[in-house]
Amino acid sequence: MVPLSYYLVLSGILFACGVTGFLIKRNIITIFMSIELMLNGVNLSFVAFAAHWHVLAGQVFVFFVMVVAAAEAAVGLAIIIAVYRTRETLNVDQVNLLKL
Amino acid sequence: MTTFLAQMQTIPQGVDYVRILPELILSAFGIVVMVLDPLVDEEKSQKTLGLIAFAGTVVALLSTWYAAQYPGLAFSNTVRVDSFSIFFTFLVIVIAAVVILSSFEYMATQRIRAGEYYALILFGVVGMALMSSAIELVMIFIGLEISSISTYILAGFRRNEASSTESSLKYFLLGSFATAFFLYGVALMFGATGSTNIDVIAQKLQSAPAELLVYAAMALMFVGLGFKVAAAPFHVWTPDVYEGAPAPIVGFMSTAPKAAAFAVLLRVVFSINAPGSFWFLWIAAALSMTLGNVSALVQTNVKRMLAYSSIAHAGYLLMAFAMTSPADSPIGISAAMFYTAAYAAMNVGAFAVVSHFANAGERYVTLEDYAGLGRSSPILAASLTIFLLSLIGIPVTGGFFAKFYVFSAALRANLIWLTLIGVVNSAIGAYYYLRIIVVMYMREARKEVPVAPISFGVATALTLSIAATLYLGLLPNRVLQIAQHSAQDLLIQPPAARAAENPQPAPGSEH
Amino acid sequence: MNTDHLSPYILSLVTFAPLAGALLLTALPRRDREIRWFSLGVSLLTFLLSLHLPAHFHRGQTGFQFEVDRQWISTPNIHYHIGIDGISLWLIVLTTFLTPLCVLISWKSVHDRVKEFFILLLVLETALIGVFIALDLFLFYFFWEATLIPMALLIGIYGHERKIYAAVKFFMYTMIASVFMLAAILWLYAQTGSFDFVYLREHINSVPSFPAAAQWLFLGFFIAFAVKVPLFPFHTWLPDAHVEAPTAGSVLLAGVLLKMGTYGMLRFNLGLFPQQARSNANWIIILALIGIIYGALVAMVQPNMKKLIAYSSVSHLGFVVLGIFSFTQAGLNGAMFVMLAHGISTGALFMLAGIIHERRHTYEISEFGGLAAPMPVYATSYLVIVLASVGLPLLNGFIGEFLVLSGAFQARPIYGILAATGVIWSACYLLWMFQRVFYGKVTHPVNNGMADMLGFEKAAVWPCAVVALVMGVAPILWLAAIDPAVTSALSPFVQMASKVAAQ
Amino acid sequence: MISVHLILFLAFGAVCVGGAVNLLVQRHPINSALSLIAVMAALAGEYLLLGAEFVAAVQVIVYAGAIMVLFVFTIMLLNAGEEEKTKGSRVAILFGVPGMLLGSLLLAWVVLRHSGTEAVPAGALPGAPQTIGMLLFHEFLLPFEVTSILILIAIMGAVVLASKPTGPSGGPQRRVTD
Amino acid sequence: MNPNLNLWLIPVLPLAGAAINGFFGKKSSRTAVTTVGLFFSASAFAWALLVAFRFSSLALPYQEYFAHWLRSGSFSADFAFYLDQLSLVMLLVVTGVGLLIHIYSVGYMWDDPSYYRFFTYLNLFLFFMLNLILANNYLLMFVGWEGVGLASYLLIGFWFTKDSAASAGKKAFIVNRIGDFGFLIGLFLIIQHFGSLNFTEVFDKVKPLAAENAGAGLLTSIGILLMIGACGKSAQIPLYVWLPDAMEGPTPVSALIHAATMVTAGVYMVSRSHVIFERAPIALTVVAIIGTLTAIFAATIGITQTDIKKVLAYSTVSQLGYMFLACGVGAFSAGIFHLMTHAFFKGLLFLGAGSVIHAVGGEQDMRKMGGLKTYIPVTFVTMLIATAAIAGIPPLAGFWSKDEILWKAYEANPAYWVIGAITAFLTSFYMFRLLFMTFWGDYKGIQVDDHGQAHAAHGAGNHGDEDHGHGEPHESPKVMLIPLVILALLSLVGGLVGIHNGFEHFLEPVFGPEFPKAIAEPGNTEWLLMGISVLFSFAGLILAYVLYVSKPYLPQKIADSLGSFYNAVVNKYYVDELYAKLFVKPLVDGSTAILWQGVDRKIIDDTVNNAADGARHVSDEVRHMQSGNLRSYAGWIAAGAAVIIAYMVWLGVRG
Repeated sequence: MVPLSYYLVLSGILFACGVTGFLIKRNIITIFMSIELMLNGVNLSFVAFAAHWHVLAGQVFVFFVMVVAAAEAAVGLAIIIAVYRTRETLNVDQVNLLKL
Repeated sequence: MTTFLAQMQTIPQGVDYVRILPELILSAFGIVVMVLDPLVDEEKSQKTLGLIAFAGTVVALLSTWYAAQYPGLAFSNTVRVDSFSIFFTFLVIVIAAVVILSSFEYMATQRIRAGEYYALILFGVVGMALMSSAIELVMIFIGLEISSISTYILAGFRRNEASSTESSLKYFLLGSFATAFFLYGVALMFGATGSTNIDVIAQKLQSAPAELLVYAAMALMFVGLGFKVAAAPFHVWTPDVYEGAPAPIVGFMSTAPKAAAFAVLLRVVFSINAPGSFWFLWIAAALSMTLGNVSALVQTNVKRMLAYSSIAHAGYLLMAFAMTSPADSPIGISAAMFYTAAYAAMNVGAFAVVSHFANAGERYVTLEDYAGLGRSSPILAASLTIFLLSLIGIPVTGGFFAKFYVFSAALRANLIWLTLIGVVNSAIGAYYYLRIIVVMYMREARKEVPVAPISFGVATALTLSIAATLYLGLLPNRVLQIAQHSAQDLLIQPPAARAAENPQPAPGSEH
Repeated sequence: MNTDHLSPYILSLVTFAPLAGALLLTALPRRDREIRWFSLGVSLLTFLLSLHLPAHFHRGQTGFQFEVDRQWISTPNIHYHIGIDGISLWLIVLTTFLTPLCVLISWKSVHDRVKEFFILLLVLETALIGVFIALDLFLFYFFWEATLIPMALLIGIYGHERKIYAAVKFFMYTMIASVFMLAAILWLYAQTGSFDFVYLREHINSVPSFPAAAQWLFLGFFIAFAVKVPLFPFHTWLPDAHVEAPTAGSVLLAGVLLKMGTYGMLRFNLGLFPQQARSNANWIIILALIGIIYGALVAMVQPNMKKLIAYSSVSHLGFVVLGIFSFTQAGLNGAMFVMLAHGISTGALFMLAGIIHERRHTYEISEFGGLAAPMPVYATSYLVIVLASVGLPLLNGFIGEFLVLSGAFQARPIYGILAATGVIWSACYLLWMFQRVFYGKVTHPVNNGMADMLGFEKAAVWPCAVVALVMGVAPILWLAAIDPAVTSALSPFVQMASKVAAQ
Repeated sequence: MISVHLILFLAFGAVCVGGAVNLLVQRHPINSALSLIAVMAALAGEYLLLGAEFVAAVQVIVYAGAIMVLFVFTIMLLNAGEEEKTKGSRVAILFGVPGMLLGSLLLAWVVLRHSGTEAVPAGALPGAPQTIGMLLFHEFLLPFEVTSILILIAIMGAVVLASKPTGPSGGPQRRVTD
Repeated sequence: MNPNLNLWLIPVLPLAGAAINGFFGKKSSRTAVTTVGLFFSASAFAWALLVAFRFSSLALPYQEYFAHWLRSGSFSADFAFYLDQLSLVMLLVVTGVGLLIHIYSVGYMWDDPSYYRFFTYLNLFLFFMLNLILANNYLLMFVGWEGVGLASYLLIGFWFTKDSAASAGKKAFIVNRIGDFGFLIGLFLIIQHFGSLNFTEVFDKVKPLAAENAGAGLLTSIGILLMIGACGKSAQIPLYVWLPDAMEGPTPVSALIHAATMVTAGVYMVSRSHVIFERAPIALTVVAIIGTLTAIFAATIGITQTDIKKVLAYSTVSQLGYMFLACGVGAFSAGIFHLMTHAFFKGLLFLGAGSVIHAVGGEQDMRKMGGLKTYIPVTFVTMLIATAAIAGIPPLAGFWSKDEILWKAYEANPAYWVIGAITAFLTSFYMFRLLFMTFWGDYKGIQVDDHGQAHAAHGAGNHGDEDHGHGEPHESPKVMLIPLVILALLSLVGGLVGIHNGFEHFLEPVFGPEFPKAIAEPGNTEWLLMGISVLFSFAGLILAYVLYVSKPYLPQKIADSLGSFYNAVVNKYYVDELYAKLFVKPLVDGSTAILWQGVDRKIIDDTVNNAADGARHVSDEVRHMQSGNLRSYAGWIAAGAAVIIAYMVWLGVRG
């Protein structure tokens, strides 16, 4: 028997790691990966809560999140490629043409 | 037997499809445009596809009217068609129609592939329409993602331009970042209530005192939605993204997805009747308008200036949310809805002018370029003036009544300080809008800025926007009544009816 | 001709005739000559229509006349509620009177973007009239703001060197100030559910939260009006706006726009918040007195003719505010009369300044001198208007000033005494200016060749001179309508005073 | 009492956290990507512990498989090298990280307070493909169908953005160098 | 019931003349202008005479309502006229002298290119002056009061190309305005307390009031304020400074406005308000003291002036002082009497001076004249009569009136008498000085060549007229001489109406017999005083003769011995300079430096601009939030999220 809160805390840790990654990583692809990490953290919460409430909607939600993540990945990576084409860098600190 | 019946109930009926008719039609037209793209001649494709897309929006509008005749729940309580959803559906479709019109020429001058462009707009609208009618968080999430992803792509459509791809990237990464927060909020809400259906959540929250988890969930959802509506402190993406994105698309994404996001926010705030949103909204409103206006003061890039202005307007709009007592809620909701509509009218129009004027490669977007426009193209200048005046909030324009309703709603709720901040802000804001007007009429052009003749598409788009702006400024009654009606719909769901509509526990659940 | 049947529509007709004209103008081809004649026709027609008002106005009767009350917007409860009393009656006629003159004075001086100019002028006229007829607070605010744009554009497009600075300054000053009024109006609506001035005037005291908020509401209205007037220390936009504005803009700005402020005080500050008006009167009067003296002294040392006239407006409008907040019959009558007189005489002064600007492209007084010799007709016309402005008896300036001073004196002698020094100052700065411009020898040879007044210029200025004389000789024509309106405006104060006396 | 359940949870959890931290620490994106795959795989294990079989399978196939392959592919395509240590943002360090810490701690506290010690048995809610399928085609029919549009958009977007800039939108490629 | 006299015609007729000449004069011939100008002033005089003939049959005061003017609440002031003995005297003096001066002007101004303008202004002046006299309320009187100021302004600045003339006109108007300020305040006090400005109503309400013997009260305040007004118009200390400057105007103007009529309006106004003054002894004392001081002060300045018109101007100021002295001691009728005789002889003096100036080609400096009696005999004789009259040589007009005043002054306070008598001596001295310097000795003036130019200096164009063609001083045309002669006659006999207090009796219904002393039979004291004052007059004459005819080197010596005091007097005690230093300069400089550049620019505008700049600065700072760096943006979002979470959690914990 594992307390629900363990799952939730694990989920929170993953989410926090994702946020941290977004904040500190320079490579755009890694930053994108951090987002995936955050989504994974959320997914765990869904599944855990689903188990808690005995409501399958939570798992279905995870399914949808995955689909969305897949779509996002396709689009996101395409955008990254487009950025790389015009800027020839993947360092997010150098993608700052638009500012102030 | 009961299981069977329950399953029978969940099988969609014909009327369910009528209720999502606009979405279906838009999707169909989107697919048609997409499929036709490689088939039609490239030279002609721009206009042909645009006209098809425009036709799609027109048909969808008609179907909206048809769908409005059949209010109710559809698809196992995932969407509810009521006047509230119809209002926003109608609004986003109209925005799309005008944006499509104003894009005809832009497509040609920027040499952008039209098929995907129009298809993405149409699909994006499907997402937004679903957002406004969805009462199931899953549905909201999907709608949100459709609208977001299509706008991410649209923002990067000038993919040879570093600014456009950067805009797209920033929008995409930060958007996903915020969506993750929203999603986490949804997860916690699900954890707190055991449901993802807004009606059920609302009912559960009404019956029992809100848990701490609900507060946390609300906070996270606000982050996500606050990002989408560009409210401070989640507004930071707005200027960069708007500056880099293609001008007509800025007109689109500053209004349509925002309107949809506001619809969701309204549902979340008022329908769920979320606890403790008051001060957060108060501060977000005050901060948004102040930051937006103050930052805009020194901008010289018109697109960027209008981006800051959109932050400020989000702030005004949020004032309407900060209602303390339930009795005031309908006033706030209707004010917010009216504001969304008025803002859409004026901002889409303003960006239609901006995109027309920007010319190939969006070369002319700085304040300097606008010098002497009053002479070189009086019609463009006059149109832009009307939109800017509306953004300032001068009478006879929709912007005036929009602010008016919002402020009076705030005052009704006795938010005197917030109102004062609002009115002072609208005075400060007048300065930078005025700067554009001043430059257009009162400065002589220092360099030759070619102004392309106004084509049919732009002319129609401008006419529609001006008509809408003035209509809302002169006869706001009709729209406001609809908004009020919608507000009632949003708020007053008889508990009995709600209970009847409650979804059955998931079939897989064990008892 | 029996025109009684017009009465229900006449106000709307007068108000929107110029707007209709402006809309027609947009459709006209860009033929400047025709556009000028058309605008003149429209504005003259409006003037004639507006004459219906005094002709059919029941002078003895208090309350509003020609009233129309139709719902415009149901939520919020906004009515197209219009009507006039003796106070607004003449301000409307003043507006319609000055507009054709503005068209005339712009006949030659505006040659670029002529169409837009006249469109703006006519739109401005509608907005100005609207301000005076509105009895619904919302409608009032609506027109109030609507005056802003055409005026700012007139200054900004057709003005002189620093036109942009002036236009923006004008716009921002008024805009920032009027949002406070908007806030106050909204509060009133939020608490009572009505924008109706007449309704509010009667029912506002029954709102439980009103006493606590009244002071702030009063200030909210007041600040908007004070900037418009402009009352010291909010006046600095005025000289800039005037100097840069085209002549017609200056005429309407000084002639009518400033009166919107004083009219607002009279109608709303006094009408809705008599108690607060009374308790705030002292500092307001002190500001008005500062304005009178300060404006005059600063006017005296201006090297620029238009700036001088602008500061003189500050001084004159100080009289109006003083009269209003003296809460005496004479004071209010006088304030109204000064408004009208100032509109005529200062409007004419600006036209006259425009006439030499047209010839020399400068307003610097030092650029002139000895003009009376080459331009005798001009000099004489100028003198008549200067004398009217100085407040010479039998010309219009005197009546108003006398009544205001007499009212102020009754309120508190020191007010009257301090304000009466204005009589001296106005003579100083105007006559000194007149001397420097017209007397002595012609110092700049170019001035010798200046043409005297042309036909259209005479047509613009002389009506003002005639009206100035008529107003001075037969003020009764105006006062007959003003007096009862003022009496009813004062009735709450009389009651207050009698209450105080009873205690 | 330490049950197998708990041990498994902790083991998967440790992999998850370790992977996540590794993702942050690694300078080369490919390493980060591999760490992420580890995290996802471990998460699939956690899902199994909770009985969500379908989700676990999808997690492995779609997430760890398809999506991450896409990532790796892109990394390879763009030939992404080691991350440079650029000084970009003070805000992220000064506000962002403390904010993140504060937020996470608060959330953790809330979550702990909320669920306390309530335990979830292993395989608490069996989410078999069939039941999930029933749900998807009944209750969640509309979202499910609408997902197709989402996918469509994604495909279009990928095509539009990633395709070589030729054809109607061609023209000389403009590069910005700063 | 009184017959309708149509009094309104009297002022309106000249107005019509002014209007006709003003609008059509420019294009009309001089003859036409002359006809119009003279016809309307003459008809006003004629109508006034008609009124005078019917005067005895009237119930006095006769009031005539003409039209509504001003109504505000219960207050009203109408175009209505008031006729009693006092206004009749004034009426006749003004229309009569006015007509004469009109006639004179035909000759004097004939060559001026703005001939029509002159007559327009002159007629306009008559209109306002008659309004002032005939008004039945203070406000209408104020109309005339300000109106004559306007006419004065226009006529002083008639030759506007001369800067000094323009400045003098402006100065006159502004100084008058200062007086009007007091007048206005006085009117407000009257309105406040009596609710009306109508003479009858006000006086009816004042009459029951007790005299404010104990201390200053309402009536005293009103009186002093009215006196301030009178000081301005009638050039009394401290507001007399404009009158000498006003001599820049054409000489007929000086005669009409600045000697005979307008400047006496103050005296008329004080007399008209005698009901108030009589009940305000302090105010009366103030009037008397101002009058006395002005009389002697101006007389001393007059001694040293060399400009013929300036001497006359100071003399006018001094004589007006006498009139106020009379009013101040309650002898209103004596004041009015002197007003009338003064109108005759001073008008004559000015016209004579004009004739002299005309003769010598525009020269006004007496040192450049001399020996003119042979050249212009008619002028000389008339001037002689006038000088004698003003010097108080019996039995000429001035003697009677001045003697009357001095006698009344003595009764009030011998000190007044002493100063008055000294003034009489000074008057006699400087007037004969003028006469001797001008007409005796040798002609020291300019000759042929300069002649034309000298004329041109005062604005006249070329001199085609044969009369003016020669270089010798020449007698004026008949049209100028006839008024001189008529006025000389009046100066000779005009005083006779005062014998046996006849004039006083005539005015008695107005001023009443309240002052019983005034009608006492002339006793020994009076004879004695009369003798002394006559003696003083002759002393002045003799002294002047000695200094300026027999021993002309003496004045310079005396002047040298007096040194700085003499300089001070020559420079009019530096009063103009003092005013300039004390008021004008601080006002102009202060307004420029402190108010305009300081308050307006520095404080108000800079505050506003700084606020705007500040906003822009803040804006510049705020937009640095938008660094362009994605991670920063994420940082903001994360921080914002943390704040919201914290807030919401706090909210949740609290309740």
